[in-house]
Amino acid sequence: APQTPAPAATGPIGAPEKTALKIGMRLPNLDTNAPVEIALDKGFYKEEGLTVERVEVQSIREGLVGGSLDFGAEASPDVVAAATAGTGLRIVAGYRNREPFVVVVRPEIAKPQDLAGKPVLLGANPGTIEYDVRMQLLKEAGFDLTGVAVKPVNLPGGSNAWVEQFKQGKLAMTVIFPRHKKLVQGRLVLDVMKEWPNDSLTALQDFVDRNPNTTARFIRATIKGIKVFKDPAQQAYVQKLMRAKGFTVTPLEEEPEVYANGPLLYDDDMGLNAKGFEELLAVLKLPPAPFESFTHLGQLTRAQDALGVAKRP
Amino acid sequence: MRDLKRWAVALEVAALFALWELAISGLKLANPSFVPPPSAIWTAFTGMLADGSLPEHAWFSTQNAVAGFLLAVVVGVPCGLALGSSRLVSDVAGPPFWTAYAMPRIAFQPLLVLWLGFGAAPKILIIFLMAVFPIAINTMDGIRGVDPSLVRAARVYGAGRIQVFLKVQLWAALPLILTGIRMGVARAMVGIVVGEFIGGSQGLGYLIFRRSADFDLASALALTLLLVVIANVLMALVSLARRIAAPWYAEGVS
Amino acid sequence: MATDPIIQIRDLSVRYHVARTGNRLIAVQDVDLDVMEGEFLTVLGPSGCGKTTVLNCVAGLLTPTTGTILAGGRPVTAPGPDRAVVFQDYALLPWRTVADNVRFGLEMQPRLKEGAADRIAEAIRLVGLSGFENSYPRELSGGMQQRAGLARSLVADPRILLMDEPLGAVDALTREVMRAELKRIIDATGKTVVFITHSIDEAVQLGDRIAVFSSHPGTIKEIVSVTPGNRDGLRDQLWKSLESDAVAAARGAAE
Amino acid sequence: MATDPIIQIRDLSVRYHVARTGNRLIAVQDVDLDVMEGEFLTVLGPSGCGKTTVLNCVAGLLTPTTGTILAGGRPVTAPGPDRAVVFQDYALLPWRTVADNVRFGLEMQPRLKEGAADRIAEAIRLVGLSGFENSYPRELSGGMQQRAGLARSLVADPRILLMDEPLGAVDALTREVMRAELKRIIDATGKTVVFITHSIDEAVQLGDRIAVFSSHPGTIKEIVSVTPGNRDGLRDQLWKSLESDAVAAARGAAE
Amino acid sequence: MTARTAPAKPLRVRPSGTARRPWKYRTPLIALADLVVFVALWHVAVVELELVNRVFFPSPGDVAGSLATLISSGELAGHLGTSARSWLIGYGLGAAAGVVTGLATGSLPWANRLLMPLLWSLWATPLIALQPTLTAWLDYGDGPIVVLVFLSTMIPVALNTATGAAQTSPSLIRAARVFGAGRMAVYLKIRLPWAVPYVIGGLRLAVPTSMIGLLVGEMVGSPSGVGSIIVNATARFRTGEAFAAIGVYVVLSVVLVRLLDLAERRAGGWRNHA
Ligand SMILES: Nc1ncnc2c1ncn2[C@@H]1O[C@H](COP(=O)(O)OP(=O)(O)OP(=O)(O)O)[C@@H](O)[C@H]1O
Ligand SMILES: Nc1ncnc2c1ncn2[C@@H]1O[C@H](COP(=O)(O)OP(=O)(O)OP(=O)(O)O)[C@@H](O)[C@H]1O
Ligand SMILES: O=C([O-])O
Ligand SMILES: [Mg+2]
Ligand SMILES: [Mg+2]
Repeated sequence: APQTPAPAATGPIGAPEKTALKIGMRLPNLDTNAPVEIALDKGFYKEEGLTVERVEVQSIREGLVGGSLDFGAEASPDVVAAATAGTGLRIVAGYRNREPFVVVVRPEIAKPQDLAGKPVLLGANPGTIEYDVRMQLLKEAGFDLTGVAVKPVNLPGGSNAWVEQFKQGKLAMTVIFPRHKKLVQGRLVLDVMKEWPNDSLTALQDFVDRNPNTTARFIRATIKGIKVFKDPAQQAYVQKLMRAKGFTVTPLEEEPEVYANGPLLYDDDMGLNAKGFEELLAVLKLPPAPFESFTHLGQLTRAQDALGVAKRP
Repeated sequence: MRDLKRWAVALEVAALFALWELAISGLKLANPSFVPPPSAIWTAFTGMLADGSLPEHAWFSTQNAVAGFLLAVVVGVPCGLALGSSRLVSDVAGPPFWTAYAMPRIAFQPLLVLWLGFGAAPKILIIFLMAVFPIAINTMDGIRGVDPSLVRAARVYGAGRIQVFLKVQLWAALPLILTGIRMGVARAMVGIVVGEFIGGSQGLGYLIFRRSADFDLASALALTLLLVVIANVLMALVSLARRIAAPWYAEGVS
Repeated sequence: MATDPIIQIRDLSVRYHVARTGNRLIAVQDVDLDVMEGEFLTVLGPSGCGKTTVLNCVAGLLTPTTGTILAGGRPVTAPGPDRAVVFQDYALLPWRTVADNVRFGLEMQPRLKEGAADRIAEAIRLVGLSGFENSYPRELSGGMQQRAGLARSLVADPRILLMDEPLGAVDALTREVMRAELKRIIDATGKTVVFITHSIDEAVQLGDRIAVFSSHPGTIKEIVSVTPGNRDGLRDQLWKSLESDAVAAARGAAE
Repeated sequence: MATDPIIQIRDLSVRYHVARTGNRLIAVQDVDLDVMEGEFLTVLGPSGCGKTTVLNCVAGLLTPTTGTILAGGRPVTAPGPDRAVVFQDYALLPWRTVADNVRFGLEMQPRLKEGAADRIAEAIRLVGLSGFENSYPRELSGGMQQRAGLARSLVADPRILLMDEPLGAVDALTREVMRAELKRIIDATGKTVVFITHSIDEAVQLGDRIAVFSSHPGTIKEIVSVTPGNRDGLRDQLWKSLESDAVAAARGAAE
Repeated sequence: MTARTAPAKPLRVRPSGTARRPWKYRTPLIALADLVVFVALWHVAVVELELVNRVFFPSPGDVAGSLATLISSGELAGHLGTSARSWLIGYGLGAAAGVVTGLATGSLPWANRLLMPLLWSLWATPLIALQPTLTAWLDYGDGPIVVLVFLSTMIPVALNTATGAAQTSPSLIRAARVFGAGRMAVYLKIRLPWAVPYVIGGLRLAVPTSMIGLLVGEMVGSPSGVGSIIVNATARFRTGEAFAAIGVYVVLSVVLVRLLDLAERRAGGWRNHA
């Protein structure tokens, strides 16, 4: 159906349309959830006249299309795939804007061949694009697993669980978050940060068109949350808040340089990098899609304008 | 001696936990973060009680479980009655019924999210789906197992089809229906967890996944055990109901 | 008793369709039988000769393949309040007390609503179960259960009592006792009775007339009248008439 | 028969613990009984008087509360190949054919491995079931099933046959036939038999001696010998002896 | 679960004067008609009426096409092989353990008191919640999956077998003892054969539950197996493929249940008159 641009899609942000909102998050860890939790705790959403609930859920796209979620922090390539498939989903703002690829092996693993028959966790199933990307990056980093018969493992739970298993010697190789680098006694065989959009704030195009002010307000409040998260001075506050919300904070993560790995993934304009998408899609061997076909960024611009944050190109 | 028998289960559970504790805390047979000892499970449990999270989540799950279970009884018993008493219904509705029973519910979770979202509705639906089949199947077996001699007697004394059904078949099937309901209670507990697996931010199942994801196995096991305890209490209540509602029926366990 | 027979069976044949084998089985063939009002007719025959089949047709539980049955002059198409049945396995509802089981005999008949309690008490008294009104069937001995079954069949005051080996499941001593009781109770009510048995003694002791069945196909071989004088001779006569059938049934040649 | 008794029961008492009520029940009290080699002893008594309890003690299935039992001069502590039992409900394994059921009677006795096939064929022939070796119990009439049970008990050639109402579950006509057969078969083997029955006729017709039990507590009231001359008088005498107990059992006063 | 006590099916008979010849193929034909109606309704709902979003809910044609692709590419065969191995091991071991546990539980009073509550508790335990713990305990790969299949088979089989063993005719046990059977012989020659129809009933109950156990394991943490097809396909909106994989499980389940039905009819034949 042709989109009729809503009248309030430009200019100063007016009264919110829908005020009770749900945002879906996939990973129950501090780094992913902190901006939203901060915005909730500091009342940034309330200031916008919004009541926000955070929901943990695997099927964010279905939730958005079915109308039980309004926003979701969804894996960017998945949103592109969903947009291309004709679901009406669009990226409305960046969320975690870059992707670290950190892979660690047990000290006794000297060369790729040592992994033959050993459990290896690359955060995805073999045969999936994500798995192949990591294999490709490992190869580029000089640790080529092609032709090595590893035992691929895919474990539920987040990286905290993986690290625990790695530390217990149950995994010979695993992907980890940068913040875990100090936690594990292992050898880093891959440690790069890619300017590939990791999670993006996603919504239905239709929803944004009908709720432009709500969307702009939601993004504005979230940007404020990210700003707090990225402020090193707020570390103690953030960790106390997240602990109270039931998230795990390990003692090592209390070290500022370990903690800093999390906020590092965010940009405080929630902007998007079209080039990063292009590269990501190419690496994932997904059909190329024009940036405009899966984004809907009018409300992001209004929020940025209203806050006066610097807009990256 | 008789008292000893009465407490046998309690003693068994106590002995089991004592051995477990000894093996982990005492003999260090396994890493406690992988196999948490009962003391750690207890600590995790009391911790969750103290911070008030547990009662709130338990309340959410319990409400859904009751709703889904009652729905399963209201739907399952009539379905079983129909399947058991009519050849036609059993021929026509039987195949889809058994196929539905074989459906892997977990594979349809994305669709449930699409249609019902993350609130209570999909959870109630899954609890319903877990509980309804044992109830319906046992009811069906109960109806089919009615002594034909009783049906003949009822007909002789003037009972029509409906009266035979109301005065004989239903009563004769009652013990098995209650057995099915007991099984349904157990499966409803499983349904809580399966349902909350699809997402949300409330409930005991949600808590289990949260704690597992953080590799807090002590808490995850504490919550699982809590569910099992609740299930046993509810099953005991159904058994009690059976003893009251069907005192003529002697359970055939040696 | 110069009136019309209360039960008239004409040309009765019943064939069963055995689902497991797909075969047809002729259970009963060309049975003709009249039973007079107030008569006590015993039916004697070897196992499997079709006695129950005939009784079920009279009760209205089974539709004959061919032939007609009249009860009280009207064709039998279904069970009716004029005919009650006492079953060998008692067929008491296990979830009902004795009194409630007896009540079952009249609760499907609205015309008997009034005075039901009295009728029930009376039937229970008649069979000698007073004091056991609130017992469940499983708490009673076989003989007592059959008394309860009898009370249930009597409570609605049917004209005809159909009894299918009512004493077949109780032990021999109890049977002796029950036989005498049965006779007393039924004489007191004056009902017409069709009484199936395997026991020659029982047939002779209870019956006014005896219908002797034979197998393959199930049909009536002879009908004899019992008089005070011929009882003893009758026993031998009946045994001769049944012996080969009985031996065949016991030896399995007939199965 | 001037030898020692093959079965000696002395001061036998059995008490049951009734789990449901928590009470103890005296089933059998102070029973003394001798059975001679080759004798056919029938045990007669009302339902619940403890006949089965005594038989189970002799079989070694039940341990007496007090008293002793000798079989062949040796104390009974467990079942043994010298004593076989025939059950009222036949107790055939429904998943085995007749021949395999009969084989069951000796497969637990390695010493009888040799010539087993012949023994089985002979036992089946003896009871008149030749031709039915491959039938399943459900395909047989009650009388035939009891023959199979008898063959199973005979196949290992025990000295003592314990029969607990073996004809209690078959119909009256078949019972007549089977009684005669039983007598013939057992006479042919010359075995010692303890035979429980509720039927006065059966007790008199089969027994060399009759042990009459009475209830509350179960104990032996009298032991009478059967001679060709006293058969008829015995029937009346036994009925008088049992009548009050039997009436009580049938009326439920005793339950 | 005094469950599904293989109900005694009485000989089905009726006086032949009152009804037509029974029609042998009636039941399978009705089932086939069911299937046709179902597929037709599904097609109309998705394709003609567009009641559901086809991105999330494929049409029967989409599913058939995806299934053909999965088969011709050999992908299905590979994953099915992995799944079949896990399932066979788990189901086989679960059945064996279930029979042994059930026999003990159904015949020894002390085992009954101790094991019955345990079995019921396991029946009420959400296996999906145990999955992470199992992974931690058992290493990776097929281990946790096999255990999930094992548990979801063992519990219904044990509960059913226990019911059967407990209801073994005491008269048969007495007879066996009279003819010299010891403890072990009573188990092997009496209780086990007696419980066979119940065991089969349990095995039948366990088919869907074990399939679900397999799927839970594969979907939550496995790189291969039919469950992983479902996860990966769902993630990429290849819903036709996901449905095809689900369909494979359902069809296998239904076929296995039917086979056990037939086995039950044969093994339980003696019950008809027993
Ligand atoms: N429902 C049925 N389907 C098929 N055959 C039947 C059915 N009922 C009875 N029969 C057969 O019909 C014949 C007569 O059966 P019926 O029960 O009338 O005999 P009966 O004289 O009452 O025997 P019994 O003395 O053993 O009670 C038998 O061969 C029996 O196997
Ligand atoms: N296992 C048992 N537990 C408790 N009481 C029992 C048990 N077995 C028998 N009794 C009781 O012991 C008494 C004697 O029983 P027994 O079976 O020996 O009598 P019987 O003479 O064989 O009766 P019947 O003629 O009915 O077979 C009865 O009152 C019976 O209820
Ligand atoms: O966890 C389940 O049993 O599905
Ligand atoms: Mg009959
Ligand atoms: Mg007895």
